[in-house]
Amino acid sequence: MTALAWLIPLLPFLAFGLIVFFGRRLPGQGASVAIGALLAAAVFSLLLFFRLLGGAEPIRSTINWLVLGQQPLALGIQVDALTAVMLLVVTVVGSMIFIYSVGYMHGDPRYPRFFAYLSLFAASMLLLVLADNFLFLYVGWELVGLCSYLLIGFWFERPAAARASLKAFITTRVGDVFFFAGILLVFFNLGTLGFGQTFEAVESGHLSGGLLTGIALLLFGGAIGKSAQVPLHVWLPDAMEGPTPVSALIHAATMVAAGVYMVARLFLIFFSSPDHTALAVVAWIGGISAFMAATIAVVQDDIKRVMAYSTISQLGYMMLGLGVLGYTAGVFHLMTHAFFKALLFLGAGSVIHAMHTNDIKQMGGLAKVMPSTYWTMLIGSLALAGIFPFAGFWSKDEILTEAWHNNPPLFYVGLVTSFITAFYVMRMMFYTFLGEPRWAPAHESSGHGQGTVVHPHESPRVMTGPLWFLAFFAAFIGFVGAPFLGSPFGRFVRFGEEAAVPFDLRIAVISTAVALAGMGVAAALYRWRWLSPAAVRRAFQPFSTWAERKYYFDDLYGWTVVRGTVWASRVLRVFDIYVIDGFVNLIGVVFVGLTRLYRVFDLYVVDGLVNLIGWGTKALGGVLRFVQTGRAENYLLVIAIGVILLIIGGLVR
Amino acid sequence: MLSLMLFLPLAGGIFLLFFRNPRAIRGIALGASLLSLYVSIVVLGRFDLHGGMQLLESYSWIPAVGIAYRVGIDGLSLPLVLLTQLLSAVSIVYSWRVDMRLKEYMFLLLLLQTAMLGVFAALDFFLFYIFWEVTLVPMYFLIGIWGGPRKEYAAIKFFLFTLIGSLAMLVGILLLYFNAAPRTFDVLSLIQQQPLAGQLRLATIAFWGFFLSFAIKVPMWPFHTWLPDAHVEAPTAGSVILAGILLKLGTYGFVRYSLTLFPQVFQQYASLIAILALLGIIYGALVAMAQTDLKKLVAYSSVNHMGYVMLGVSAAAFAYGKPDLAPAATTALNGAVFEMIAHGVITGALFLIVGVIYDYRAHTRGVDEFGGLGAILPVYSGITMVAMLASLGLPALMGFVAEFLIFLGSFGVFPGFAATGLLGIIITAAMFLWTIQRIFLGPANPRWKGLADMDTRELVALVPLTVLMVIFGVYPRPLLDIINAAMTTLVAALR
Amino acid sequence: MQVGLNHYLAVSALLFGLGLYGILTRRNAVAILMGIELMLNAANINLVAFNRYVAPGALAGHVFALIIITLAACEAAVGLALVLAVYRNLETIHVDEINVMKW
Amino acid sequence: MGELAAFIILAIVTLLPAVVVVTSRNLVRAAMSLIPSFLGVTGLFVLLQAEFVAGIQILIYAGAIAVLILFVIMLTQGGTGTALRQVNEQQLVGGLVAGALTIALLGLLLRTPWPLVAGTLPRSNVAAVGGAFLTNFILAFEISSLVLLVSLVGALVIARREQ
Repeated sequence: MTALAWLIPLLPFLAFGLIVFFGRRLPGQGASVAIGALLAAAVFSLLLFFRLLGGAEPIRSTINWLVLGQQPLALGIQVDALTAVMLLVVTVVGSMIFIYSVGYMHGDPRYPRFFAYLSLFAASMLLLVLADNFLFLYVGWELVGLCSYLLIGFWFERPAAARASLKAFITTRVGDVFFFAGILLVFFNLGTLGFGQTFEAVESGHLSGGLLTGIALLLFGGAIGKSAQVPLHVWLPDAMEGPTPVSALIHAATMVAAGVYMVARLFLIFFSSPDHTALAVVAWIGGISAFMAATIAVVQDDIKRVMAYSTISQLGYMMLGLGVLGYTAGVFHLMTHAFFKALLFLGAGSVIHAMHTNDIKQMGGLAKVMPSTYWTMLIGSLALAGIFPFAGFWSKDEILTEAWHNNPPLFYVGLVTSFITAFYVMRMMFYTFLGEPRWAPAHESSGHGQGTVVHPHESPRVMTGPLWFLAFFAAFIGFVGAPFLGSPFGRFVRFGEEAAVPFDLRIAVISTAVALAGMGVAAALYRWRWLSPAAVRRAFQPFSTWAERKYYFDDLYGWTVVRGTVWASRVLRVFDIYVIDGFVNLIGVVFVGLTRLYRVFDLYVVDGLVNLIGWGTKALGGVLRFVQTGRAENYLLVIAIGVILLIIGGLVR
Repeated sequence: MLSLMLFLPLAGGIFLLFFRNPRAIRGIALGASLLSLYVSIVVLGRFDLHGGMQLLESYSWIPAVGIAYRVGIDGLSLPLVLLTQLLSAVSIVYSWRVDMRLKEYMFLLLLLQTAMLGVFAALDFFLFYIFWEVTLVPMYFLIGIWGGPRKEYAAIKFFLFTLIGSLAMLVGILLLYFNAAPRTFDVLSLIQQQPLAGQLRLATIAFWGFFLSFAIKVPMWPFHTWLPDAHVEAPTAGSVILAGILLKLGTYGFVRYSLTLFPQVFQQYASLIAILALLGIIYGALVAMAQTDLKKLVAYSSVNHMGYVMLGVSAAAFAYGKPDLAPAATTALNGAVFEMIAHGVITGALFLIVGVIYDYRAHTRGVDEFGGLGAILPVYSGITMVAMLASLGLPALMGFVAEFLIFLGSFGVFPGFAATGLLGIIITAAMFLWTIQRIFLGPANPRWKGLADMDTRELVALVPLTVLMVIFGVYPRPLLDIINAAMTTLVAALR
Repeated sequence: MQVGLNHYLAVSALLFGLGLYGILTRRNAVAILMGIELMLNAANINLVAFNRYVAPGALAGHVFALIIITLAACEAAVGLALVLAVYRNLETIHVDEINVMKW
Repeated sequence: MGELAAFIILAIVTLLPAVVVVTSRNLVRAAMSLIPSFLGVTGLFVLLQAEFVAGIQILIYAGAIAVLILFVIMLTQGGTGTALRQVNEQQLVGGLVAGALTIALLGLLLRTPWPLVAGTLPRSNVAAVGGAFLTNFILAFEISSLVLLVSLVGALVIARREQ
């Protein structure tokens, strides 16, 4: 069985290897290899899922990745309830998206490379989900970040895509640094990276108090980065530059959910921080992100940007769920969201594929032209809004009940957000599918057509197939957690022993009412035109401009971080050249000066001395010359004086 | 066995002097280098993991003064030796198309290879010092003759900088020599008897002497200005070896000599050195970001990476005397040595990559002059992507394992510095990705329309390095066990 | 008062001084020669006096005096020959005018 | 008592002409006064019982050398040029130096305690001197004869007028 678990991440990885080296020559230019690998992984995860459902023990297997000093660092994988669910989500949604992208990416010059990146992404996501220790989690975490970088920047000819991929990687990398710091702190205190040992240490109280909260918050920092929560959410909207299947797979269903999965996986750490401060932080950050992203989504015109902000908002919802001790609620919402958000993205993809534009203001009236896309997206929107039979209703409702019980103010935030969610999703639907077409069909002469010249058509079966598959799940996956069926999901995926909060009809009714109200207002504005959207915008004047300017986060980061680093690097470069190099060259110049000084010193002083002696002797000679008079008697005189001196000398001594 | 490995390249070098036609010269050069590589692999085979210092050879040279030709190898020097062999072979393959004065070029490369192997294998300070100085000469000529426009300035600057350092080291060596009881240069016995353990003042002087020489070589923060100049002007093969191995001489020196011979003094100044290392990390990354010349950018990234190594080493030094920190110190040292190898492989590859674009294709290294090469040179951009991602420490590649271990270790010893070091990761990531973006992404620059992708010569040089990066990234056990055995014994000996 | 050695020494010293004065101040070469002769006589007086008072046993002093006398003769002869030759060549025997040896 | 008087007279006879020799303006008078000085010295020798030496003194000094000097003075315009200044410019200094030297010698000679030995010279000191010459001082005797020969020839060569 464990071999099976190891195979799940390895299969897509092998597919990646194969495609990279033999891309073109593989069947279906690598696509079928990728899809085959992922489908196999899906089958294996189903097998594991049913084994676990049948009450089998969670699988664990480790290898000695490396030995430090005496003690080896054992790293491995584990499959328990949470992992099984995530495996299912990733593989099922993943394969649907793989199949969809065969049609979507048809004819792209770098077609095999796209599937190579997708397989690598699937492999690293599976590794992340299966990890039983911080290191594999972190490795999967970073590799997933890499794949999102590669896939966002897939059409790198477009400078916007290049910048977006860079922005995505750097922002997630900032989050990863906090995550890494958290891991280091754990290793520093416990000397081990495995989750098992960490949980034992937390239970035994060896790791507790402020330190535990610190670790929890640092780890949550990573989650903020990866799941695009408030401070580090700026990269997700720009990530829409990538191809739509990428946005669907990575930026809706799986990768961004990694942050939520990480919080769920390490829930014990968050849970046991003194009086749940960590969980409160998670909840509030989730709440704020949910509300703020929802407000921004309302004013977005690009269909994918709307979806992006909706994802941030829904992720905020999951964090909120987890934060208010709703472990099952959070995970359940994660699963349902994966399905209907992937569906909405793929639908948007097929719309873009047909209309060759993202701007919903240039669409309209597509319902008749693209019926299957319209109906599947309608199901998706209703699920997102949280209307009764659909998946969104059950998971969002559970979160709201948990919030109601544990953190009332957040309940109200949740409620308002669900109202806005319903509003913006319906607004998007009305703009895109209903109302009069704001484009001129191609065959008419485009004399008066005020829209773009385009001929929308329904996407090919290879794209609509997955849409219907996902629509089915978006509709009925909710029942898995339905209370009246004894919430099987709650029993399967739960934290600790106490059961999830019982189903509360009153909250269900309130939330549905709020959702319907939201849709009603949207219909009033866009379908029946009671109010003009411009008037509403003027009414909420200060907030709406904030929302349009995305709460100025981008400009803030642009000014402080980006410009700051570039400025710092330029200053340091100049500093390096002039100061340090200057200093070195200065020493060089000083030494050259010294050598010149020595030459002068040597020339004048030492040489001078020698010449002086020469000159001195000559001068002395000149003086003494006069003594040599040539006259004998002078010499006699000198001799006589000499004798006298000698005598005196002799007498004296 | 070891001496055979040491002097084989030199023998090859001398042998090829007698030939005239370039094909023969290239063949012999490659042959000598590969043969030496083969011998070192045999040495690897013979190497027993927990044997400490092995394959010792000792022939008395100047007995009067206690100098002997002592050579030996252990877990620390073996990986570095293998790295030297690999990079030298790769750079010889890469310089297959050098036509100007090929004979001297190949001779200098082989001489350099012998000198570097000597430094890593020498166990006698005198021999170590000779090899240390000999490494300078060929590199000086490589930069000076085959270099770029400002080659003389760069060559002289490089030479003088390192020379001054090595003079300071000589003072240290002599201090050790004169305080040793039986007056010997033998490193092992010096480590045994710790001659300067008593006098703290002398030990400090000796330590700073060694520090200056190694810090210049590493290069650590204030002494790094020679590196960008040397790299920009050096020929590709020269800068591959300069970055790949010559920088490691400094860090190897720190681990092999400073740490073992002056533990108390090193511990005293460990925090200062850590700060310098951090400066290296953050300063290197930031300045690299502002560079327009690709080679200078990679040079500053080396300053950044060597900053990590020094962070690990200073962490290990700081933990001297505190037994409970021993495991953290071992991890930090493991990380530091692994990073040395990783940096050698990665930056070696990066410089080859720069060479591929610069030497026979675009003849310009301005990062902003490129753009959209991704479409034009797919294979090239693939390999560069892997190398640059490995360099910024992406998991499942070699760089990450090293940085991970360094941070694991140094976080245990001084969390404050390690935390600031983490900041470096973001800046390094930003720097490299921005470079990738400026060169590979964006609209295809028409100017480079006709560029040919990599030819076999470049592929043969680069592919082994890339494969190594991935293998040791996914499963570092084989290399790490060798290093780990050596480091555990070293840290245990330190206590 | 007995005539002692000192008396003779005094006379010879005086004679020697006069001779020296003659040499140092006279311009004429012949006068200088005369001065030299006086000094030699002074020396002889000394020798003979010493012989008489200090070493009467042997006649060393006398022998010496005699040798000095002979040499004085030779010296006078050669000196005067020189003076004649100088006179013939330079038409003057005033010593201060003959400074051919000047530097 | 007579000996002292004789000594004094002889001393005066030696010194006064010497002063004339040294100071006289007239060269011939100087030359002529040279002879009495020599005779005074001969007297002293006689007082010192050195008859042979006295004899030789008269023979060579008074007889030969004085005459020779006169001849040379006569040959070289000596007689006529008496009007010229006979004294050179360093007269004063020369005098002082000569005086100083004399005083120094006197001081030196008179104050040193000579080892006086009482005794008489051999009777006829001519034979003794002759004997001494040919026994103890044979070398000096031969050399002085050689010197005589050389100076004889030299004087002739120098003084000879070339043809």
